[in-house]
Amino acid sequence: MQNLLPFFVAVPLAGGFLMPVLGRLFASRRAAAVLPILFGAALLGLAVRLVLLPDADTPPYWMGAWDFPIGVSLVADGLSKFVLLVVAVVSFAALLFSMDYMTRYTSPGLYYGLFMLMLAGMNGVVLAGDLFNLFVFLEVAGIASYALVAFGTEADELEASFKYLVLGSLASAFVLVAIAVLYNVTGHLNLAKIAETFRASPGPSTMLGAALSESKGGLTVPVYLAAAFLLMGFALKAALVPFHAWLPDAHPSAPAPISAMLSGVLIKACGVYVLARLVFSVFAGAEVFGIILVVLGALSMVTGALLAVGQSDLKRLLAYSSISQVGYVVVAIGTGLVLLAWSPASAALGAVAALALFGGLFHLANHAVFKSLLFLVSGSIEHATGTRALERLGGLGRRMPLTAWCLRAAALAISGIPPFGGFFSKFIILLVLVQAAVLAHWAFWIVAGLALGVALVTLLYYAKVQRAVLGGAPSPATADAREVPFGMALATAALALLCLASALILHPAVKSRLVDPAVAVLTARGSAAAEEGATPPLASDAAAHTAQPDALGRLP
Amino acid sequence: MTLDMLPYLLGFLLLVIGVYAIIAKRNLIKVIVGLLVIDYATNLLLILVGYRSNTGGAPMAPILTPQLTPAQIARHAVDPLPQALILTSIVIGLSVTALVVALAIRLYDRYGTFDTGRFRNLRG
Amino acid sequence: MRGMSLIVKNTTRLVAGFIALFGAYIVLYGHVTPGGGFAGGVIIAGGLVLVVLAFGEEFSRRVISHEVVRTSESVGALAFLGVALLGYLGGAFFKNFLPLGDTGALASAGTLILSNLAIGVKVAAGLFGVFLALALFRRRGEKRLMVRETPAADEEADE
Amino acid sequence: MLLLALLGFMIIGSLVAIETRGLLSSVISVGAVGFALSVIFLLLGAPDLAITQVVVEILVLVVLVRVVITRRDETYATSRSTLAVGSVLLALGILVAVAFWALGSSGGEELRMRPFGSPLLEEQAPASAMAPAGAKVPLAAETVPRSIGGAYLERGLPRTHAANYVMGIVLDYRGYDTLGEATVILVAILGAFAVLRQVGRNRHARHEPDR
Repeated sequence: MQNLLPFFVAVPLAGGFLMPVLGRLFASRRAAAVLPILFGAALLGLAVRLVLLPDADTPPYWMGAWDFPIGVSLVADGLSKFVLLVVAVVSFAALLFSMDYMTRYTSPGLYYGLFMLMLAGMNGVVLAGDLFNLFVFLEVAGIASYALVAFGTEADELEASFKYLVLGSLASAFVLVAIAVLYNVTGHLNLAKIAETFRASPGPSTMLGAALSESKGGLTVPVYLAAAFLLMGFALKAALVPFHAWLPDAHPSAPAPISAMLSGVLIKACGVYVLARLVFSVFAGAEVFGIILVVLGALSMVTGALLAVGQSDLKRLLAYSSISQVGYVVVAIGTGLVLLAWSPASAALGAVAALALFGGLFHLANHAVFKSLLFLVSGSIEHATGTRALERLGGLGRRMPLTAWCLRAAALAISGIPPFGGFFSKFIILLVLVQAAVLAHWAFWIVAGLALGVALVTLLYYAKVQRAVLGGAPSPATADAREVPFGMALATAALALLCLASALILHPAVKSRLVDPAVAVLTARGSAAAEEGATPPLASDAAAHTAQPDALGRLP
Repeated sequence: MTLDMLPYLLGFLLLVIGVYAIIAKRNLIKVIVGLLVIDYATNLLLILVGYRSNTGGAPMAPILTPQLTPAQIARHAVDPLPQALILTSIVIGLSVTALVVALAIRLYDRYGTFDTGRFRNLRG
Repeated sequence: MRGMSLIVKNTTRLVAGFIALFGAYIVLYGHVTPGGGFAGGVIIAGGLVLVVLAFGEEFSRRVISHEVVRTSESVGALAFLGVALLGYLGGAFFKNFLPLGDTGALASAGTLILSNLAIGVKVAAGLFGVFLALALFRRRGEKRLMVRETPAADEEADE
Repeated sequence: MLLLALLGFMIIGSLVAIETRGLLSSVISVGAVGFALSVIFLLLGAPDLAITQVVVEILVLVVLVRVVITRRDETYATSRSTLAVGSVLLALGILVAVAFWALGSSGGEELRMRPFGSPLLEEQAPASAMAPAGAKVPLAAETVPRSIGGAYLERGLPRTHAANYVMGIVLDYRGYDTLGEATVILVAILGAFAVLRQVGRNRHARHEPDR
């Protein structure tokens, strides 16, 4: 069995290297999309194949055949497989959509080249088993996205891109500082090895260190310093609220398929995913990080939703809504971490924690699908009418029936209306918060209340969007709107179906293949770190124990 | 606090100065200067972290020359790994600088100034 | 952009060759002495920049076109990926599949020299290309004059 | 001592670069800071980096000076509101204060910040602590350095035959990182080309964008 992992980086990289050269050979702009779409399909196939393989068949891949711990490795455990699949699905849809949509812009070769390189960067981040390697691919994805945001070269697009670039570089610098500190303290860059060093450490001897690390795990003050820099860096990348300033400018400025990629997967693969990986697997699941994540997530949830209500630009509204929805994911993951850290006190908490992580990851996947769909639909609308100002739209329900149905599906899913996947993930998160409040700490009541309130506000502003865009009489802008070309229609329709089908994740056969391994990776790490062997394994841990040796790149 | 931590702390100070420039300055060129300073600060921290003093001699670079034996290198040379990381980091910094300068001159082209305060502000 | 004075041109004529030669040396001996593909590539790019500054834009257009720059950039990247892929045939990506040879000799350390060469070409071409794009960027005279362009002109407008 | 003087020069130079009135003097000051950094590299046993830093700095300076002298701008003095700047700086100041304190309080912990000049590289650990179960026994039999930097120094030469250890790491052990680095250059160049296109949008599409 050949190891599939390197191809996740090599395939898009080859595409990215080739496209700028080959791009100008194609006769028309639509033809330039053929090669990238083929590469995207290949990646999708690879991702499906990887998810279907059992963990034992996907050992870490050591670049250059150097061994642990001096080489650089690619690692795929349940969590990274899950994220890889989400990335592959969304990017394939975005590429399909680009074929017709990007005829509005010049230089398709540059566009597809940058797109493929951004994809390579994201896959590289998701698979990285080495901290510095993670940083390098973070930069690849980041720089490609800065350039793509400014791809239209209009003045405000350039300005948004500049802001995004400056804050993104600041985030990268924080990550690099953390790498310097961690290397000095542990002597390693391999994530698994760093985690191992933390777990083996006898713990701090200074006063503050002891106070900070009540929850064991042997972290000391310099480690917390590094963790603070890492948290700031990746919170900037994930646009959690005090660090969100760039997102509402950058995401709407990009071409629609790129907005879909940025909001749909980039902030998750380069932000939320890495945060989860770091706090659970590397920093030994200390509860203080869980509390920080819950607070940041709740802030994002509320601020994003409140700011979204007042927006009149469709894409800008969607961008604020992204902040809010990612807040849900982060709240769920943080809650899972806190409960896991407390779970030795009560076994029930362990089960709730696993459910919280499941809800968080489920919502992550759902949000990737419906938010990228919403951005693509906004692109369709802009393509057909030339505007995305809500007050200038209207009456599109009859003019563009397919696009209208896609918009309805996505809006209902993100507002949490029952048959759609979005309902279940939000419901699970709410349920978990209530359970946490009952079982663990009253403060979760506040978070639960906020989550419920935000869900209602979300329902409200998406109802507003649907009425403004679809209802009413056609405006001057929409009077001669026609349905979009085939490629765009196909991409949006496929994602709309996925919105509906994502509820299938709850089906045991799918859940056990797709999400359970991902949850197991997180719970296994957290609980092992919180209390080594002292508690009986959680119900969901059975799978985790088989997966554990491979997780994060330790050799069997 | 001991004196042997002082270089690290000066490195952190440089980082804060760069962050200050990014936040406080509205002129694009000054912001780019801030980014450069941040790059210097991170590279500086990395090289400081890998330094090993060589008792009774100048610091030894991890490069084998005819005067040295591999064993001497292993015992006295400075850490080569942070140097490898910095090499990559310098390149990344240069790439980011190239892109940011491209954005800045394009913005100047549009507005005739480097001052973000005079730009037509983004909504919100 | 016009060229500079005769003195500058003559000095550049003398120096540019040496700069390029020094850059090539740094690239080739990267695995033995300080330097390497990246530093050498930047030096070569610096030499080219000097030529452009001294002789002006038209000269550089004649000697090295943007096509050459962009193609050699991509070729350098593909060559580096190719070295990695050849390693894959030998067992793993980035596997050092060539004989390691005697430490300190030019032909030593296996694939390192090939990787250095690929990176040198790539960096020299890439940075020179960026310099050309940045330094010779022309302001739009009239913003709205560009509105009615033919598609063919759009296609190639990216320089 | 020389190092501290250079660090002080870097800090003062950066402050001058940020606060000085003219853009050209700002760019030149930051260039001076970069050259000081390359001297520090040389001083700390990193000639590769010194060379690279110098050539990169020259290139950056040439580009920045060209950008600045060909464009008139009198707005260098403007700053943002004091309150926002102050609060962010306060937060960062607290972080650095904690850093000062945290780095200084080195007890007998294993996970402490190693003092400048004696990194983890100098400490040894049992060979079993470094190698995974069932792996080949390293060359140095019983103990190995506790950091991978030390492992590269001990084992790098026999395994790569590169006299320059740094290049051995960059191109061999961590060749994959270097592929990423090469990709970053390509991305930035494509990005710069994309941003500098004279015409970004295709104006004869069905509708004018309304902005």
